[in-house]
Amino acid sequence: MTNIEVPKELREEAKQHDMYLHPIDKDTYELFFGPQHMATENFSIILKMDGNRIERAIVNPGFLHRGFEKLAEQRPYFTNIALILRICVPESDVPENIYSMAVDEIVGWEVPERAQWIRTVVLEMARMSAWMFWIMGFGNEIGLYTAGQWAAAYRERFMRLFEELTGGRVYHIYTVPGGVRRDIPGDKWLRQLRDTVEYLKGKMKDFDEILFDNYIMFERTEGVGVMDRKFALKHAVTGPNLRATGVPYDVRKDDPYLYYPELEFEVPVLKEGDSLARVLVRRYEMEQDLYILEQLLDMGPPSGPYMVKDARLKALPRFKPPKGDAYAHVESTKGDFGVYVVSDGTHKPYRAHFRGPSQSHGVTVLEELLKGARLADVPVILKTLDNCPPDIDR
Amino acid sequence: MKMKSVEKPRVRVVGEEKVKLKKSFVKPWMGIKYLFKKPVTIKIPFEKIEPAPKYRGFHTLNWKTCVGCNFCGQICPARAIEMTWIEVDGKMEKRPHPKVDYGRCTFCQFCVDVCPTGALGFTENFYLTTGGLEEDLELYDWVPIHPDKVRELNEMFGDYRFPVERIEKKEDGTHIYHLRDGSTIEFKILGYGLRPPAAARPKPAAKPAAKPAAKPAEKKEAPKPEAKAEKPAEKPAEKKE
Amino acid sequence: MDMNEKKVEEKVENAQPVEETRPELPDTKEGRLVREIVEKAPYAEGSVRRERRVEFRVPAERIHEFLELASEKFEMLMQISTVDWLKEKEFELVYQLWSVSEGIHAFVRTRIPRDDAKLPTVMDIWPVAETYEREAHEFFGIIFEGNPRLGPFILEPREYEKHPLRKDFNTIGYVKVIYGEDFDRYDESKTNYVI
Amino acid sequence: MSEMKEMRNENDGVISYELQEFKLFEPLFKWARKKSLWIVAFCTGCGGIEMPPLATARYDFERFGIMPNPAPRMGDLFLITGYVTPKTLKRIIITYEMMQDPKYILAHGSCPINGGVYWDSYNVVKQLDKYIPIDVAIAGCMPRAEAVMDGIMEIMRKIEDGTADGWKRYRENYEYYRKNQDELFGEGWREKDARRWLAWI
Repeated sequence: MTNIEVPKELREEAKQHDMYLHPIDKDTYELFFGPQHMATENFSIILKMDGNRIERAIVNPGFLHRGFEKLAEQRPYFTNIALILRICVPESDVPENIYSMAVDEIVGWEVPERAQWIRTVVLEMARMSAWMFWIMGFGNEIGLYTAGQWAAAYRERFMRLFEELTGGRVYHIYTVPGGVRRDIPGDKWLRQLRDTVEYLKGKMKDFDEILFDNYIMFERTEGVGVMDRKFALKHAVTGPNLRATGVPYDVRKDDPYLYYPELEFEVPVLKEGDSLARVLVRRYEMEQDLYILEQLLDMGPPSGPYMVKDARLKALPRFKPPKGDAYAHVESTKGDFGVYVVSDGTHKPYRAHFRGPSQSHGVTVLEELLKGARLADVPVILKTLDNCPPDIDR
Repeated sequence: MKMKSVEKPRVRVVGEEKVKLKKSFVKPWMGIKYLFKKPVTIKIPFEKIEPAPKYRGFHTLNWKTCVGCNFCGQICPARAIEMTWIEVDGKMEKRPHPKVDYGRCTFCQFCVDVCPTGALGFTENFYLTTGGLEEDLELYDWVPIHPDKVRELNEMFGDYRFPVERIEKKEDGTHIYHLRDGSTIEFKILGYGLRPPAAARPKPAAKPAAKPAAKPAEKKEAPKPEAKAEKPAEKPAEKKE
Repeated sequence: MDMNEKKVEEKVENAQPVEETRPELPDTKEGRLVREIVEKAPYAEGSVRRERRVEFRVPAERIHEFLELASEKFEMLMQISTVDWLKEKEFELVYQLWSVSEGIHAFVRTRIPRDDAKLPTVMDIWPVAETYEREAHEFFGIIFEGNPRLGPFILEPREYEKHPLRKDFNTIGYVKVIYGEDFDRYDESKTNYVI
Repeated sequence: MSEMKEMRNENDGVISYELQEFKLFEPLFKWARKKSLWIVAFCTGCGGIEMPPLATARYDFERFGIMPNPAPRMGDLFLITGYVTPKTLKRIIITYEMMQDPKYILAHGSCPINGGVYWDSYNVVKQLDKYIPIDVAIAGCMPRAEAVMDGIMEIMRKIEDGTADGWKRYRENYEYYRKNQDELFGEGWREKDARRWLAWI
């Protein structure tokens, strides 16, 4: 069905169009990486190759663009929760939470303690499940499938906990402005969470053995995709990628939100800035997240309501916050995830602009890091940057 | 947001000495011990796992208590819900009922949260698998049925499938739901929208007040996209309650 | 939207005394930072929003100069948010800056007319601005002079020409044109909705 | 839809898909097709996140001989895992046409059926079955992994029945699908766009 003879003039035109040239007589050639590729997940990179080296990479996003920001302007405030969480699929609680935090700030709501506690737990659980997802992707890219198989199975434990808490498996639609939608289902759930945390703590050693201590992992990542501190700051690199270059910036530490000021944890920092450092920083943060969850469980959920009391909430579709704007951000596993919400006093947000960490990681940083890299390093760099295409497209 | 002040630094920055690892040839072999562990696989056709209690699945609707206020339709992010005028056994229901389109629904269940009488609910059912033809896809658009019936079917079959097997449509708008246990629910869809449909207007003698307003209102509704068309429509619902 | 104008004016009035009589700024790290920057750049109005949030208003023609100055304190450019104030016929650009050393988030606001939306690029200060500017150009049609890669980025050329995030872009009308009138498979009049 | 039916009637009995010589072995072929569904590894939306649990230890669809495979030429099953933007749809159509017959499509969730939560988005295709044929659709947003498994079982059942005929429909009504595709992307999009990605076009 696709046997279309290419006319000569089209070939001529293609030659003039240097981006899509396929010359055979030269050493350089074009390679299309994605969107139909396991590592890129709906994201395409046009690689200009010279033999096995990449001369230049051009990122071509947009396969997931749904126009969230336009759609958010067309829906009421609460309804938007069901929409915007699709921006970041592996940890869908992050967009929910930042949006809710921004709206809370505009309205001036004091979120009840219990809701804050639940939100913190949900965010940490989301981080853990996203780490598991990342291990799976990363393990598969460097050929260590066993770790990926384990991680995907452990992630299911968190999925189950989420299901019981929120009623949804991947899309939880749980955090709303003013609190959360449901209360904790009971002590049994807390016990299950503690069991899961204990279980995963035991499994961290196995992950170390099979993936993070692995000779193969070191060989594949050491010295690949190096960036320095200055480059990282200029390119707005955040999250573990920034901490791997020696900048101890963590939103939970520097702009604390929810329950984080009361929690104790360590922020890992390495100086090398290569893929290995990024992997090791992530590994350490995983342990810290389990530690945070343990602390939260030790504190126990504070008593009180889980939703703010406000007469305006009776007419939910027509809930109108006052005029104003707010920026809220949290630390996701990928980096600093933020949102800027502008309210003009009507029942729909005037503008909600999301700042996904991959907007910088996935475009300019990736293009720079891929220069001079080998073809086999592309998945490694993509996965250690933890690029998430929906952040870019939205 | 309430910001608690931090008296002492609870967050520490740790460097290489804690984070760095040493590469090893030997350690990866330790994974072999997993060969002797029990697999985590759920062997799906033979085994099954229950969805969590209160998993957000398909809707149910108690037709008796539904007041047709359209709150569900308003909160729906996908506009999957539309109010439907229904005739059961030759008698028109007094208020319209929501019709849910699973080609739109995102299963957020905000509609259930805002339902003032609790008529709209949800079950844990989540299986709905059909072919891709137009007539198969009609199953995705239904007026939810009574929760007790769904629960009965769940107990009977022990799985979480969609309670309706086939929807039979007739020329005059009669819909027949063929449920999984062989029983049928028959009703007639008269029209859509908040106002009673034109065809059925002579019938409801119970609503003389709405009669004169109905015809012009329907015409007005189309060009007006927003608030103005809504407000007059909502008020009668509240009064009824 | 006139209400909003009033609000802006109020804010400006609030901000001006701050500028003249310095003690109005709170004696916190935020206040000190704002004072330091406003001393160097007297054309900007600075104010403290709350803990760890500060705000600057800068005229569009001096935005590059100001951002260059601010980049000493604010190392990272997190985002360039564009707000389309249709009734005022203006685009508001909010440069979201983050200071890693101080832990302060700054909104740098500037307004440009809607029909002649041009700004100098800040790629030379923060290379990452390239992405943000491409995005703002694509969705709003703002031209950043000096950015070489403006053009279709996320969208395809057909949507790119429409600049879909502008407020005067009629989404539902466009959807009906592109995907057919029958995009409601079970098509009925559904006008009584909030959405 | 009516056009489609007319076309089908015209073509009835004209195209035959089974080789007459091997008619006897047809049940064997069906069984073999059913038991070795290779998936084209092209995750097109949010649903891609349920693929890893399905492919790995927890649900493990390799038990049924299902395997993700990057090469479309070897693929049998195309999973449309969620909403489809026009930019992706172009790639999907090209990939789908590259696959060998017989080929099957499983559409996940609300979005391919009627637009889902993106019903008013300017960049999401509303009804996928206008552009490529769907064999099995499953409800959910997102569908649970078990529901996807159920959809795959349904495809297997349909292959055995011989009712999984999306690829036949695509051949018979190629004009109809081609017309819709051209309406969406503009005439000559294959020559203009696809030649960039595929050197041999």
